[in-house]
Amino acid sequence: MADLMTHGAILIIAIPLLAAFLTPLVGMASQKARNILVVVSLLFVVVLVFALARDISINGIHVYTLGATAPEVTTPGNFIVPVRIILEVDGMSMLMAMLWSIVSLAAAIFSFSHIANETGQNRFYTLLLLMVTGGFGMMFTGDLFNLFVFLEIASISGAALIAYRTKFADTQEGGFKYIVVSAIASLMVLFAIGLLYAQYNLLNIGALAEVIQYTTVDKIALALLLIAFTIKAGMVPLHLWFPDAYSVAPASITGMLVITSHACMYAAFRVCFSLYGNMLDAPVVGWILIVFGLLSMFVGVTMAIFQKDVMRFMSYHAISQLGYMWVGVGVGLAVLGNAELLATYGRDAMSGGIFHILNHAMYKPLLFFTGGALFHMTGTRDLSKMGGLAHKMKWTAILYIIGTLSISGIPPLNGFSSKILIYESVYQFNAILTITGIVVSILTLASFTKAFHSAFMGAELPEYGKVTEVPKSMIIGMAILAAGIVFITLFPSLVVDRAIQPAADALINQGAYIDAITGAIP
Amino acid sequence: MLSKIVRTAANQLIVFIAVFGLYVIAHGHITPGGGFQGGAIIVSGVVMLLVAFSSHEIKKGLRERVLSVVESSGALVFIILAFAGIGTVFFYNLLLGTPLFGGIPATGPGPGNIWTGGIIPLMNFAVGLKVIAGLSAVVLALALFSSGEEVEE
Amino acid sequence: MRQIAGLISLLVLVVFIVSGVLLIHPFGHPDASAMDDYIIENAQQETGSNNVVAAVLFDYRGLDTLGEATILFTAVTGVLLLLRSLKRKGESS
Amino acid sequence: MDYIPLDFPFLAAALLVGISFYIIIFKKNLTKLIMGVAMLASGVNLFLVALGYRAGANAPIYTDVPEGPMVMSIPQALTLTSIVINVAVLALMLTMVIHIYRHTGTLDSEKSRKMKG
Repeated sequence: MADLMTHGAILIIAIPLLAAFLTPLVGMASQKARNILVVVSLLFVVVLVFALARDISINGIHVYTLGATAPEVTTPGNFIVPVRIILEVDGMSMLMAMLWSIVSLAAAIFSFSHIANETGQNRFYTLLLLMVTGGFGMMFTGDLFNLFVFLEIASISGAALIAYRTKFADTQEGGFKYIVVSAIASLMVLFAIGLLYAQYNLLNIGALAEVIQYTTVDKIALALLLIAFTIKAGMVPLHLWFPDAYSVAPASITGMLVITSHACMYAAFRVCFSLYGNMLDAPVVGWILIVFGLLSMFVGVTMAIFQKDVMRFMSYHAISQLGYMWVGVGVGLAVLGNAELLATYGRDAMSGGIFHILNHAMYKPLLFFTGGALFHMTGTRDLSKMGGLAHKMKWTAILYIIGTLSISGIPPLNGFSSKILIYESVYQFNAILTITGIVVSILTLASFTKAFHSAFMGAELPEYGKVTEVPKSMIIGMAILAAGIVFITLFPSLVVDRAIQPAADALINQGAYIDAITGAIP
Repeated sequence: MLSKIVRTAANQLIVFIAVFGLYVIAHGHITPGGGFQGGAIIVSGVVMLLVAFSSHEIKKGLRERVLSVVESSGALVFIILAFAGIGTVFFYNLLLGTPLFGGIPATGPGPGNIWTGGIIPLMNFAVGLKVIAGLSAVVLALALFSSGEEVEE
Repeated sequence: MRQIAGLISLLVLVVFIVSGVLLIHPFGHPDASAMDDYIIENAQQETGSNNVVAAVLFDYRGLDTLGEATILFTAVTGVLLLLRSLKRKGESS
Repeated sequence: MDYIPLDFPFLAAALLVGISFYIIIFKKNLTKLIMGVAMLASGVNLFLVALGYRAGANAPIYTDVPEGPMVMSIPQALTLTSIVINVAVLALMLTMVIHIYRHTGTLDSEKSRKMKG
C-alpha cells in the first residue's frame, strides 16, 4: 500500500491513459466489456485519489520525479536545479483531483444511456478517458511545459467531444470555436514559457519560483499566462465562445468541461501564487482578478435571464458562478503580502473561493445533466417549448431542485456555506463586492425558478405524452453528484477543515512548494 | 487517379521512402531523427500514393480499422515501456546495462553504436508505428470523406 | 466597435511580444544554461544515447513525449470520430 | 556566419506572431483563420528553437561531431513536441471546417454563424 502511494500521482494520470489506449481494442470485441473497463478504471482512480489525499494530508507535499533513480530525487546528484519532469501534488491539486475524479465517473455513467443511440461510441469513451488524463495531468504537474501538454490533451479531446453529434451544424461551430480558442490560448502559454525559459533556463515551477526576479519580461510572461488561462476559464471580456461551446456538447461532456474550466482557473492560481508568489505586485493582480470576476458575475447572470436554450442558460450561470471564485481568491491575492490582513480575512476569502469551486463542481454538472436529461427525453433544448415535465420525470425534477437551491445559495445547502464564507470575509475588504454577490445570487435564484417553472410545472403538453423518466444510468450519474451535494451540506465544517483550508494554505505557502523541489538535497 | 507514369513511379518510390523512414526511426538515438520524424517521412509516402491513386483504390489495401488497431498498439507499447520502469520510477530506463540496447557510449564525440540507449530505440519504434498508422488514418479519412465515400466506424 | 476592440487587443499583444522578444538575451548568447549544460554533459552516461535531443525527448522529458503521442492519438481518434458514418451497422439509409 | 546582427530570428518570430494575430482577429474566412493559427504556431516554434542557439555551436548529437560547444537541446525537444501538437490541432480544425461547410455551404464566419450572443 505504501508502495502504491509512492507511485500514486503517476498512476492516477497513467491508468485512465492506459484504459484509453485499450478502449478501442476492447470495444471492437464487446461493448459491455468496454463499459466495464471505463467504469472500473475510473472507480480505481477515485479510490487512488482519495487514498493519496489522505496520504498527503498526513505526510505533506508529494513529489514524483519521472525517470530518476528514486521518486524523491528531484535534482540529480549534487546538481542544484531539477532537470527532469517532476509531478508535485499538494492540497490544492488534491482538492481539484477529488472533484474531477467524481465528476468524470458520474459523467461516464451518465453517458451510457445518454449516447446509447449514437454511433462511434468506442471513440467517444476513448476521448472521455483522454480528457480525464489531461485534467489530472494539469492538476498534478509541477512543470510548466508539461502543463501546456496536458492542457492541450484536455482541450483537443474536449473539442472533439463537443462536436460529437455531427449531424447538427451548431455542434461543429461550437467545437470549432472551442478548439480555436484553446489553440490560441495554449500557444500564448507556450510563448510565455519561452520567455521564462530564456531568462532562467528552467521549466520547473518550484525551481523557477525560487529564482524569479519579476523583471519586465517576467511581467509580460505573467500577463500572457493570465490572459491565456482566463480565456480558457471563460472570464468575462473573453467569454463569447463559452456558451456556444458548452451548450452544444453532450450533457455529460458539458459537465466535464466545467471542471476543465476550473482546471484552467487552478493553473492561473498556480501561476499567481506558486510561481510568482511573493514577488508579485499582489494588490494590482488581485484587483484585476476581482474586477473581472465581478464583471463575470454580473454579465453572466444578466445574459442568462434572456436565454431560452436550457444549456445556454446554464452556461451563462456557470460564467457568473466562476466570478465568485475569481473574487474570493482575488481578495486573498490582493492581501497576500500583508500577513495581518491575510490572517483576518484573506485566508477565509480564499477558502470561500476554493470551497465554491468544490460546490460548483458538484451542482453545475448536476444541472447540466438534468438539462441533458430534458433534451434526451424531449428532443429540444428550448425552455419555452417544454412544460409539465415534473409529472413524467419526477427524479429529474427533484435533482434539478437540489441543484437550483444549491446554486442560488439557499441555506442550508452547500452553495450557501461557501457563499457566506465569501460574503463575510470579502465584506471586510470591500463592502461593494459582497453586495454585488448577494444581488447576483438573488438574480440566479429568480432565473432558475423561472426555468423550473417553464420546464417542469404547468399542464402536461400533448406532444410529450410519451415522455418517461430517463434511463437508470442517467439517474445514477446525477445521483452521484447529488450525493456529493448532500454530503457537503451535512458536513460543511469537516470538508472545510480537511480539504478546503489545506488547499488555501497550499496556495498561500509558497515556501513549502519551493522546498519540496529544491530543499530535498540533504 | 493520375497517369500511368505517375502511378508506376509512385509504386517504385514508396519502397525507398519506406526504407529511408525506417532508417530514420531505427537510428533515432544516434543520428538526427526519431520516431516522429521517420513516421512523418513514411506518411508522406502514403500521401504520395493517395495523390497518385485515388482514395478509393487505397482503401482496398489499407483499412482505417486496421490502422486504428495498429495505432492503439503503438501507444500501448509506449506506455507499457514507461510502466516497465515502475519498479523504480515511471519512465525509468531499465534496459540500460542489459544486452538489449543496453550499451553506454564513450563520453564525448564518437562513431555511435546502434545497441545503446536502453528503452529509447524501442520507444522510437513504438512512436514511429503510432505516427505512421495515426497520420495515415487521418489523411485517408479526410480524403475519403471529401470525395464523398463512406468512412467506416 | 468590434474593430476598435480588435485593434486595441492586437496592439497590446504585439507590444507584449515585441518587447518580450527584444528584452531577452541577444540571439546566440543565452544568459543561463545550467540545466542544458548538465544534460549535454551527462546525457550519454545517463541514457546511453548519442542523440541528446532523443535523450531529452524519451528520458529526461519522457512524460512530455507520452503526452505528445497521446495528443496525436487524441486527434486521430477525434478526426475519425467526426468523420464517422452516421448509419448504424446493418441499418439501411 | 558567426554572428547574426539585430536578434533577427527573434524579430522574425515576433513578426510571424503579430501577423497571425492580425489574421485571427480581423479575417472572417474560416480557412484563413486556420492559417492564422498555423502561422501563430510556426512563430512560437521559431521563437522556442531560436532560444537554444549558441553562436558557432554544433548540433547536440555526439555521433561524429567536431569538438566544441553544443547548442541547447531542451528547446529543440520542446519545439518537436509543439510541432506534433499543432499538427494534431490543425487536423481536427480542418475536419470541423469541412463539416461546417457541409452544413452551411459557406466558410464566412459571419454567415455560417448559427448562434448569436
